[in-house]
Amino acid sequence: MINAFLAQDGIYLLTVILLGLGLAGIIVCNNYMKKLICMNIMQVAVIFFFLCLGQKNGGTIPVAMDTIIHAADYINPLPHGLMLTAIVVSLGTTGVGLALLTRIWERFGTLEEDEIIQVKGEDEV
Amino acid sequence: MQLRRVITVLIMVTILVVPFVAFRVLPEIGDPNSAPNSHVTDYYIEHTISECNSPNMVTSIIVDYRAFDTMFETTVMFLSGVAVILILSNKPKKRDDMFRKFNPCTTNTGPSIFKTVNKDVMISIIEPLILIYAIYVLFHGEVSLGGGFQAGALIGMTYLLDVMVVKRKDRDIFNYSLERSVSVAGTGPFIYAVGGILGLIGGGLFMEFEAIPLPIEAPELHSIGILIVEVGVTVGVMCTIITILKAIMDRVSFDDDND
Amino acid sequence: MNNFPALIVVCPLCAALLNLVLNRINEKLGKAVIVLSVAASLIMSVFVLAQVITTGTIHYHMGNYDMPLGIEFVIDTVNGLIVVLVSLIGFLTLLFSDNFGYKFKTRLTKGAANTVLTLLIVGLLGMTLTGDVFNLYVFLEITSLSAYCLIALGGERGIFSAFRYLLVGTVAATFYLLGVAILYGVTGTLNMADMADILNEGGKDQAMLLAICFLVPAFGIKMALFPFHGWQPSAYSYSEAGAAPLITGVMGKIPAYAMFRYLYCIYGTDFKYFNSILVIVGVFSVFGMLYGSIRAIAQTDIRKILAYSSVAQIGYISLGFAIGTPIALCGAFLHMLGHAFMKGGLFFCTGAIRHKFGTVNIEDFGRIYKKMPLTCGTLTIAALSMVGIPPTVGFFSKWYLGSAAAMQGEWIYLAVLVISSLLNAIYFFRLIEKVFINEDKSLKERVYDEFKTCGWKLVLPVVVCFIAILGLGLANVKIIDILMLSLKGVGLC
Amino acid sequence: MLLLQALLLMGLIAITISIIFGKNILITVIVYNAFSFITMFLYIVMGAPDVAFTEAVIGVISTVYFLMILKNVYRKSK
Repeated sequence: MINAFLAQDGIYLLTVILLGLGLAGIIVCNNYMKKLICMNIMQVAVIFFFLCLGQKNGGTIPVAMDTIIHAADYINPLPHGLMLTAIVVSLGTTGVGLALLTRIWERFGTLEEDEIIQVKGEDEV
Repeated sequence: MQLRRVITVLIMVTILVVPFVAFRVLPEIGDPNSAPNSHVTDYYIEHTISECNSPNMVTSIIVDYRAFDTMFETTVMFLSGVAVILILSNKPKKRDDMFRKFNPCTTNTGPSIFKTVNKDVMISIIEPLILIYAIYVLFHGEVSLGGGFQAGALIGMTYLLDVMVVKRKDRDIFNYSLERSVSVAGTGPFIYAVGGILGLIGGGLFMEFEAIPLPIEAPELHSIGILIVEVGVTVGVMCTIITILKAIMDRVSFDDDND
Repeated sequence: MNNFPALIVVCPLCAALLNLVLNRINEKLGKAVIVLSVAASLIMSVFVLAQVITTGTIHYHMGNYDMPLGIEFVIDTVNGLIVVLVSLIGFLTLLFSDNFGYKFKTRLTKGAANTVLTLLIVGLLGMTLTGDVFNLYVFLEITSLSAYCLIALGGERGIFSAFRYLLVGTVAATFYLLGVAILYGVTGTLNMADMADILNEGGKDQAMLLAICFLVPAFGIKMALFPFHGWQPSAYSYSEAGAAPLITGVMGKIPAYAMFRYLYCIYGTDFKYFNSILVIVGVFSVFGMLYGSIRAIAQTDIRKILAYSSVAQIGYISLGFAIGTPIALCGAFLHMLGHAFMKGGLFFCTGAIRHKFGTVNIEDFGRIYKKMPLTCGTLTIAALSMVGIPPTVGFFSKWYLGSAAAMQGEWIYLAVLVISSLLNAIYFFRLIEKVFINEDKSLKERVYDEFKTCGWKLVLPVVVCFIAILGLGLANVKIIDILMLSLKGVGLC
Repeated sequence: MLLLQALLLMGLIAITISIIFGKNILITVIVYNAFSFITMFLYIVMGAPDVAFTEAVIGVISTVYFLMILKNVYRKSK
């Protein structure tokens, strides 16, 4: 019974909660490093959501063995191929974000949003 | 102030959760005849060995059916390496140390237990193993698990391991300059593009491995195309990771560097 | 000849990848190869456009796998025109960015800046050409990453706005991926044409509504539509001077084209909630037009004026999508073409003035037309075209939008169109008045040794934009016929 | 199998809450490394070994990037 509830919308519910927490983390967190981590968490949530769509009951991992022939026994390989791309893209974005953080740290001396707004406030806005 | 943040988090989560719970829209997890599991993937599963000569379906999808995607994905990797270099290219002004609130490590855990394990001996054992494993993952990518990204990232990790342990003065394995590592990172995706252009030269469309102008029959041509592409991806990912690490290392001053 | 669609994207990509290697051989070799490759892709895109006009839409299957299996490029007259636009402005920006090379000290950073700019062009070209849903996400990422880097090069404030744009842009890309996941979960394919067929069959309205709720904000953030434009003014104004024309002129428009592709080609008009989505997009664009113009009046830094006016102009384009008739869509795409040249031209002039006098504040633009006649000429023509004076392209696109709104009977859209044009008139005529009538501030010229050498690289983009604004204006009937070739059946007829 | 996925997901949610409301940034980065490890384990349970392999390797590398940047940034955060 629990399995039926989980399969129907339990897993989707947990994934969307993780997504919402990641998005909330970006908005709520005061430290820029934590915003970057929450951004990564949000991307992991969407990657997991995409992979959920490809699951099959009783399917093995998508490497073709000659003993098993017909297609119903293998897990859907398409989402896995796409999500490799999404994971490497998230690494690229994190790398660029961290380089920007180093420059912000050298310019403002802090990574806290409110301190930066004060320091930046009087000379720009 | 803490309460305000908790409330905003709860509001955000409910805004996103309500639509998903309200309509039961997505297929039940795992049922074999849901839309994604029945429409296109049966072709991939049945034809992966006969057409692309690679039992690993995920690799055949990445590098053969949707090879165009992965070419631009490797370019994203190269682009992030170049972007890190450009952003960290300025010479930081000598900052007064007022901002650097350096709080010494308070918990003292006694003499360092690492004295017993000699780091340098461990390194000379582990690194060759990881490199051999990376080469295996690269060339065995389409039969068992693995592929270009994993192999490139593994070699990048051996560089990382080496940088962390060996002191900066006497480091000699990966010691070429930032500019050289970025240029090699650029050639990675270019090798990938050459794999596609070979198909053009052979008269077919872009990324068509059957049209590679070599006198071998079709499935073998696919595996040669896949090999060229995997090598390109590995070179691209490896050198980008080394470039980003090297760019960050130049900016970050490790205090214990001079021990 | 039939491989041109792929070569348009792959040729500049290979040049960009090899740029750093070629720079090690010879200082100027890398940049020369890049300029040649973008010029080649410009010529190829003109050929492809000609072929599309004669023979109808082209389907180019990558790797020779037919439609639902592999990735395919779909080229009809709409994105054929946009590809020509992107490669032309990209070519001009590459030449223009040479003048600002003196900021990068070492050979590595100068070569890297050229690589990033070329990869931005490749990302934009790919986004217009692709017919695959996940491929659009990968090109979206390439465009965003190179945009973050180019904005971060614009000095200290550029770093801060680049980081804000990175956070918001990644949220947009994640929302886009979520929308694609929902659509994939319901249809099973990633090909736009195949997905459209499946969606039009079944009663999947709830899933489509859920997906569009994630897709419209994602594209809204990427194209800086009204409620999602928070990152845009500081990002556009502090971006690197050499790449500003491409970023402001074209980078905001391609997600608008992608939204059109989703709303009209995948969802189609028989989607149950189609009209309500159009109304929502209409409300966003109406507020955007008013807000952008009002905020632009209050600025003194010319780049901030142009950034806020971009928010208003993107409102015009999404207004065309909101009205929905083929005429409105043609007006929107004509405005997209025209605005790219107008905004690009204005930023070319801003870059030229900043290069020569080093100032960006419009207060001290007094009587610079004597020293820079060509730049001020293009500045005036672009300002007139933004306001919508007849011979220029701005007037005709607003004319088509207005007539379509009148035919559909949406008087609010027509009224806001007129009010926003008047608001545009206020701050653009103020700009012209500062340039021509204000007393001379006798600005001293910034003497740079590189300044004397690259004269034609400053002049050519400015002149081409001048000719393009007038040429598009006079030839707008021809362009509308070309657009109508593939937009006839689309939208609410 | 689904139950295991659900439990791991709840673990991830708990880690995310601790990251949002945590005080010390160094601990947040280390907990983020645990997050990427559990994600890798989740992909294995879902039957996606390729993705798990990539997530493991890239999780390690991104954590090392974070730690290197954190080296000269102080640790306390509100």
